[in-house]
Amino acid sequence: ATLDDVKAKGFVQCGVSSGVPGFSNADDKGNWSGIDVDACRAVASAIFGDGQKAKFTPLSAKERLTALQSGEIDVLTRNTTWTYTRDASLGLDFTAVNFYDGQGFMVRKDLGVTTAMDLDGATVCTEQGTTTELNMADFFRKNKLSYVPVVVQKADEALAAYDSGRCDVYTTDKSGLAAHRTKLADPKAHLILPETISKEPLAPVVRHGDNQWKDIVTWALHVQVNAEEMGISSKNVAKIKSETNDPSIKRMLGVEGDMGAQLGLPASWAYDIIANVGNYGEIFERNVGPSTPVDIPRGLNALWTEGGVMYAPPVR
Amino acid sequence: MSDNTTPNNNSFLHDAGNRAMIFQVLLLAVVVFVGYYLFSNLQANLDNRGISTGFSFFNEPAGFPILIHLIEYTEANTYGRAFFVALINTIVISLLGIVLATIIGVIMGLARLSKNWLVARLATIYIEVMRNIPLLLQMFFWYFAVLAALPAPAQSYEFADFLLNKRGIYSPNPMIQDGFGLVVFGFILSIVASIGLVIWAKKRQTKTGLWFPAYWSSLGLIIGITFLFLAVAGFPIEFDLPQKSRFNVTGGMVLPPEFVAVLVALSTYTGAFIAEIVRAGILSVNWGQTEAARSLGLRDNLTQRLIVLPQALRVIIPPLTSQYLNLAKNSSLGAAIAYPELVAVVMGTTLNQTGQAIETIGLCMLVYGSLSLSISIFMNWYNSKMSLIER
Amino acid sequence: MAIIFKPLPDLPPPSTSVGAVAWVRQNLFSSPLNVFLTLFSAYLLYLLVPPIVSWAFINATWEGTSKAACTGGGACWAFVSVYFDQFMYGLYPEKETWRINLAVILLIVMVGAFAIKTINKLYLSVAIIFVYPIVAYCLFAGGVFGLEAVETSLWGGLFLTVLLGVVGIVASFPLGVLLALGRRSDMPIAKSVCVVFIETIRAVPLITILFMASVMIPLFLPDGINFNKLLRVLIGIILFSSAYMAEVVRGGLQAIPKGQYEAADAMGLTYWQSMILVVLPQALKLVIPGIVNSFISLFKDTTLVYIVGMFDFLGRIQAANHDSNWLGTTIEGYAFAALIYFIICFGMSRYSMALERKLETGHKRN
Amino acid sequence: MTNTNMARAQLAQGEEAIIEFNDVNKWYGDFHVLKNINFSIKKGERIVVCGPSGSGKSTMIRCINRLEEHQKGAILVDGVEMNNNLKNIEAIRKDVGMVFQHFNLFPHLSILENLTLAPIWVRKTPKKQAEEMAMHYLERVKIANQALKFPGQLSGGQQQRVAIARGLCMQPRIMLFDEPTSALDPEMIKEVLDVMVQLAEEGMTMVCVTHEMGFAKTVADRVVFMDAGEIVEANEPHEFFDNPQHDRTQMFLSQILNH
Amino acid sequence: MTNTNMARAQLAQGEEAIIEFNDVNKWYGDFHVLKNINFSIKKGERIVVCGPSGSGKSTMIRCINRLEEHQKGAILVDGVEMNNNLKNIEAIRKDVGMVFQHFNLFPHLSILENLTLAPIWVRKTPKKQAEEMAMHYLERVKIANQALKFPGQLSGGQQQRVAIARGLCMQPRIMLFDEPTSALDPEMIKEVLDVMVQLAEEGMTMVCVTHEMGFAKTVADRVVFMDAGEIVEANEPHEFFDNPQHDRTQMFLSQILNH
Ligand SMILES: Nc1ncnc2c1ncn2[C@@H]1O[C@H](COP(=O)(O)OP(=O)(O)OP(=O)(O)O)[C@@H](O)[C@H]1O
Ligand SMILES: Nc1ncnc2c1ncn2[C@@H]1O[C@H](COP(=O)(O)OP(=O)(O)OP(=O)(O)O)[C@@H](O)[C@H]1O
Ligand SMILES: [Mg+2]
Ligand SMILES: [Mg+2]
Repeated sequence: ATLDDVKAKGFVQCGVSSGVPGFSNADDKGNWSGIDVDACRAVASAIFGDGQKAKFTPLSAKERLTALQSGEIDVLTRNTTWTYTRDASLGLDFTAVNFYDGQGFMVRKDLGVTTAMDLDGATVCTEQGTTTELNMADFFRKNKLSYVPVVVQKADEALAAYDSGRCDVYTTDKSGLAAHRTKLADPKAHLILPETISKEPLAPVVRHGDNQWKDIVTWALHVQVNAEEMGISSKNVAKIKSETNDPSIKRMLGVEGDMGAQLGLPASWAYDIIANVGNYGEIFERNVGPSTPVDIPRGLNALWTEGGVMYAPPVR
Repeated sequence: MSDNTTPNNNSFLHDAGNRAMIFQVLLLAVVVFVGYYLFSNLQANLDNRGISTGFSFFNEPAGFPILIHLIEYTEANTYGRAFFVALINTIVISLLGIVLATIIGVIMGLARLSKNWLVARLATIYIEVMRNIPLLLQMFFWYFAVLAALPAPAQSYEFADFLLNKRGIYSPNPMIQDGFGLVVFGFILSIVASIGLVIWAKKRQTKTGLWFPAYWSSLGLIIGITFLFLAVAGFPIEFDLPQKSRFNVTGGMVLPPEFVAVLVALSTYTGAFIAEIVRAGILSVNWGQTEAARSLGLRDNLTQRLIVLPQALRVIIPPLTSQYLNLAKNSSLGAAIAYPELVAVVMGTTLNQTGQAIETIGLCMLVYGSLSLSISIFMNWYNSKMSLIER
Repeated sequence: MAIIFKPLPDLPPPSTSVGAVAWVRQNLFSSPLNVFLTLFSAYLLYLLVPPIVSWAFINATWEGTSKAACTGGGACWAFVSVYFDQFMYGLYPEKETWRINLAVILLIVMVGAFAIKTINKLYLSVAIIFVYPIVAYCLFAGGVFGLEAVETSLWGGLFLTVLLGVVGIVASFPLGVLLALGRRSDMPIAKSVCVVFIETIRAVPLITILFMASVMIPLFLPDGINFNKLLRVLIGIILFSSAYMAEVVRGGLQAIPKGQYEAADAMGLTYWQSMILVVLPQALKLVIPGIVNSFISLFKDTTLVYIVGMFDFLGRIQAANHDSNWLGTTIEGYAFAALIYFIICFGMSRYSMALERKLETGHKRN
Repeated sequence: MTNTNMARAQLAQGEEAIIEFNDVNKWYGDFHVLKNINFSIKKGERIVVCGPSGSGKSTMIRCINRLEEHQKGAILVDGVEMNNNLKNIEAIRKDVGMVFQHFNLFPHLSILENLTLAPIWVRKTPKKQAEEMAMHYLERVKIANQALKFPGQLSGGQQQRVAIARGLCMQPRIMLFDEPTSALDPEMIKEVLDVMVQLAEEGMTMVCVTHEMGFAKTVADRVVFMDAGEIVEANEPHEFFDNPQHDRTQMFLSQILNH
Repeated sequence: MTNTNMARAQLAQGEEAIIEFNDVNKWYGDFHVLKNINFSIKKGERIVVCGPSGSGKSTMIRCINRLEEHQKGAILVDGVEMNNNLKNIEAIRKDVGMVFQHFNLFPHLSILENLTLAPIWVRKTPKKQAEEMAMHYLERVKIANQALKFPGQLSGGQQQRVAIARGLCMQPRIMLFDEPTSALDPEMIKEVLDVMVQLAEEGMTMVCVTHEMGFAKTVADRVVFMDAGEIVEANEPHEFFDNPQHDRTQMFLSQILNH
């Protein structure tokens, strides 16, 4: 089973993307950060109580699924859209959504375009091998718009082609648009159009058949959301653990009972996640929030109590 | 004398034939075993992980667009058709690349042998620079250099009805009208006429010894007659002219920059290798051959054409074949700059959408295998034809 | 009475046939066509050289901490100098990079020693092929002799490129020789196995093989058995280049006159003795250029590991291009990459030429 | 077994045959290159083989150390039949030295290494001893001072002498020469023939394909004339030259000697 | 112009010089390979050039059809000076046939095509006529039956004869031979020399570099001896062989003839 392998190895091997600011990105010292990276660190914390016991394999869109199938990585925490086919036929299982995304378009401001419906006849750059390609095709077909696709192997070159004027439009998930815009020569000259043309629930992926492992990854995410809802953060978690009387919190943080054992984890697994990585809100703020260059509004990813769709089953 | 012929110590293992046999049987066994082992692992792994196999996905709609398609293709077509679109793109770029690279290679190879110091030096620099820089970098260079050098569609360069901008080269798209049959007839007629001319020129030489520039004249003949018939039929072609629109150019035929960049990169890169092959081939022809030809009074151009090149070809063809194969394989790098060839479409998009790694990668390998095989069969045929003349 | 023969003294050649003027006349303006070609080439040079020089040198900026420092309008070499270490060593820990340097210096010294006549080539080859890899591996990976262990996923940059290239060539070499011998053998099965292997591998692009190696090999192995990605990629590269090497070596084997085989046979040498003592030394010497050519191709082809998510030299440069401090330095990065690849590849081809001359035993007679 | 008996009959009485061809036939594909060769050579005998180009002379002597396979009949060298048995072949090759028309020296090895290669690797002679022996033979052929050069640095005649010394270094009991002088110019021919005459005087068994009739006359015990894959005539030199039996032999001799 | 006068003086009275070397000097880079060559050849004369290796024999005759350039002096062939004028060079090359030591046949063309190539492309002879002529010359050299073979399929002697026929097919007035027999074995040498003797008897102007002294004695009008880039001695054969003037010539002859 994967958990045993991971325990034996002493670390979790995660597949991540090779450079999407805010989601997974290595700095010049080789330190990884981002929402996807934190999802992996949460799993490592749950198992080892140490978020640093995670290693990252940068994967291109092309090889990510195969790498997971072949067992080269333990979990794929790379902005991967949860789709029916992927879930059903590839021997993969999606866990819980850690980011609700949707595809959008970016154009140069000086084109004077304000809505995607204006894009008839445009040339569109995108990265190869993602659902983006399909959504783009569906969108244009549905709206009877003509377009010219330029599909580049890697996002960087796709963006460079857009930047150099090969395309009028660059399309990818909106989170990606925001992140990529920071890389353009003049970010302010570009505009992200309001339309969201697809549902892109991004979720970590595991191999089909190992339910225990799937549950660990799933609940590592649920705990983060629950913690935010309960107002527990990395800063106050230690204090709350020692002071709280709320039985549901006690249960979750492992003060009472041994919820961890059911998944083969230490009792303090949830506590460790929150202490090491933080709750979902913290993670979001830290990586892509308004204080970062990526600057993505919380939007759909707000808690259900605050108008978003982030809703986690209770830990009981 | 039979007693005398008794070989001493004729143990089974000392017989050369037996030894070879044993070794080979062992080898075969190892190969079969390893093959079986890998295959059974594969099956077990696929079963374990619930990965479905097979090519049924080929009949499902692909849903993704392809920039360059020489056969009709839309998102609604199947993966199968997408595969063929990509296959054709690969073949087209390979064949065009081969032709261009050969031309560049021959010119550069001759230039490097030129008596003109400057020309020879420049050719050397070209060859060394091209050969020693990775093709991928060269592709990026050409792609982004081309893009950087060209204007946006709104500021397109225009020549007659041609447009040139970042989106490609746009040309009028000829559309055949009624009466084109006459032109086709004229074209066939001109070919027949020029074949006749060539035969006549040969005959005349046999009789009178005089040469007639038959090939140049037949070229003129073909162009002339075809044009005549065009005029008679009242130019039964209409052109769909490219027009600037809001974002792009609509109408006309377009040669996208991806295609141009891949083609240029492949042919200049391979051309440098071919140049060296050509040079070596020409040098391999004994200088004595040139001297003999000269001492017979042949001019230098005739010496090259009749004596040196035919012999150099024998040396050139085998390594040339490998370069052609390399070019075909290197076309797979086109994926990096958005040229929708086989690797991009099949190992890229299709693989990612269907997840059928074994099938798609296997298919790619198979296609490249057959492509390489056909090129080398063709070249071997040509090679044997060349050497047949020699011996 | 015989007249004593005294040869006339040698006279210096007339100035029309030697000297600068004669040189220019013969090499640049010997015929109308040549005059045209010369002028045309000179014009080409005029078009190309000045802009490149002014971009790369005159207007270039050499120092700074971000793109903003580059105001000269020329190349922004500051980017390269800031990122230089990462380009060279990838994410290898900074205080450990001396280990890489040491290994490289060691290799250069050893290879360079081939050019020295008095050194025993056999021992040197053995040292390079068998001893050096172990030493180098210990240095790189660490974990022994008190060296800190460095994971392979941190290896990158030019270091990784060179590693892939060198290991690829060194390991593929013996395999290639075996395949070549197999292909030329009389044994039908052995021969067909070799032929099929060589032709299959040569027919497919390296990309597909790397892809196989990086993501598919595990599917072919029993559950639970898995090994390092770098190792798998290396195996892919070795198999790939061994097929090419085999063809190069086969060329050399074919060029050895039959008489050499016969002489060896007539002396009573066994198959392996005659191969190792007589045939291979000659054949390999003949194909040094071919071997170096495959080395150069392989070295350049290692750039393809980017598609399996490894950050070699080029990969590092591309990654650095994302740095928001240095946006817009793609051209400098690629130019630097091109320069380094050129220097290394060109250097290798020149070295091989020098090596060939050194190994020449006596002038050729026909 | 009549053919074999015939071969025996050709032997001088009581002396031992060291090489025997019993009804040997060989084909190259469809081409019948050796036809019923029956012939036997005594210890210490010196045989010169001659005949027109393409008559199968080289093929015949190359069969002796099995550089070529024959398809019918038997070749016995030192009583051992030459067949696919590797042990036998290797053993015989140690005893048979061969000197090729084109020398076939190993160009990547120095002269000394060329000579010591086989003794060291085949005979397992200690290196030092092998080198001493090599120097001895090099002196015999008068080029000891060239020992450290490479073959490419020697003239044709010198190379051919090295080839002979290399053959001798295995201390063979039989030496085969395949036109050892035809690639040489007149001055060099003399050098080489001198060495061979010396060897002959020491009683080495020698089979030599050559058209140097002077050599044949002075040195050979018997001269064998071949044509079209057959042995047409074999006789003592003075009989052979002065009184050839076959008209084919006469014709050949007239061509060669008149030149 | 004293040198020129000397050259003239060597001419028999009243006869016309078809090749004239006037004070010709040639350098290969710094190496002075031909030194003050003054020499002239009459129509129909047969000259044999000999001398030690490297003395410049080949270089000299290759200057005649300007396969090599000379740097000083003048070479007149048929009254035309050989200089950079392409027209002249081509015209002269049509009139001068050359036979190389290594034949230099075109291996990718059949024998017949080898022979008709120049007539068809240079002389614009009708193909049929060219082939007839080619067959005629092939008969002259007795290998008409090989016309459709390729050079690789012929023996050395046959190839050399084809080379001669090829030279003759241009119906040249002068034939140059550069050691035409040195790549051949004794039997083949005879074939080739026979053809040359025949040509000589028909009165062709011939310049032949060779060391076949028999040929020189029977055929040559004059023998030229070169050393170190100079013409040391030029004389009628019987004078040359029986009574050489220079010590250098004597030494050379003693070497050659004693073999
Ligand atoms: N490998 C081969 N395959 C086919 N035929 C061959 C082969 N080797 C030799 N022959 C033919 O066998 C015949 C005898 O060859 P061999 O070399 O024994 O002749 P030879 O008497 O030594 O002649 P030479 O004096 O020219 O060396 C020749 O006709 C030759 O063409
Ligand atoms: N291309 C060249 N460059 C420099 N030196 C040359 C060249 N060709 C010939 N030589 C030198 O010129 C000299 C004369 O050469 P040439 O070939 O005329 O000699 P030769 O008299 O024909 O000798 P041989 O009898 O060996 O053919 C030789 O010393 C030779 O080394
Ligand atoms: Mg022979
Ligand atoms: Mg010469």
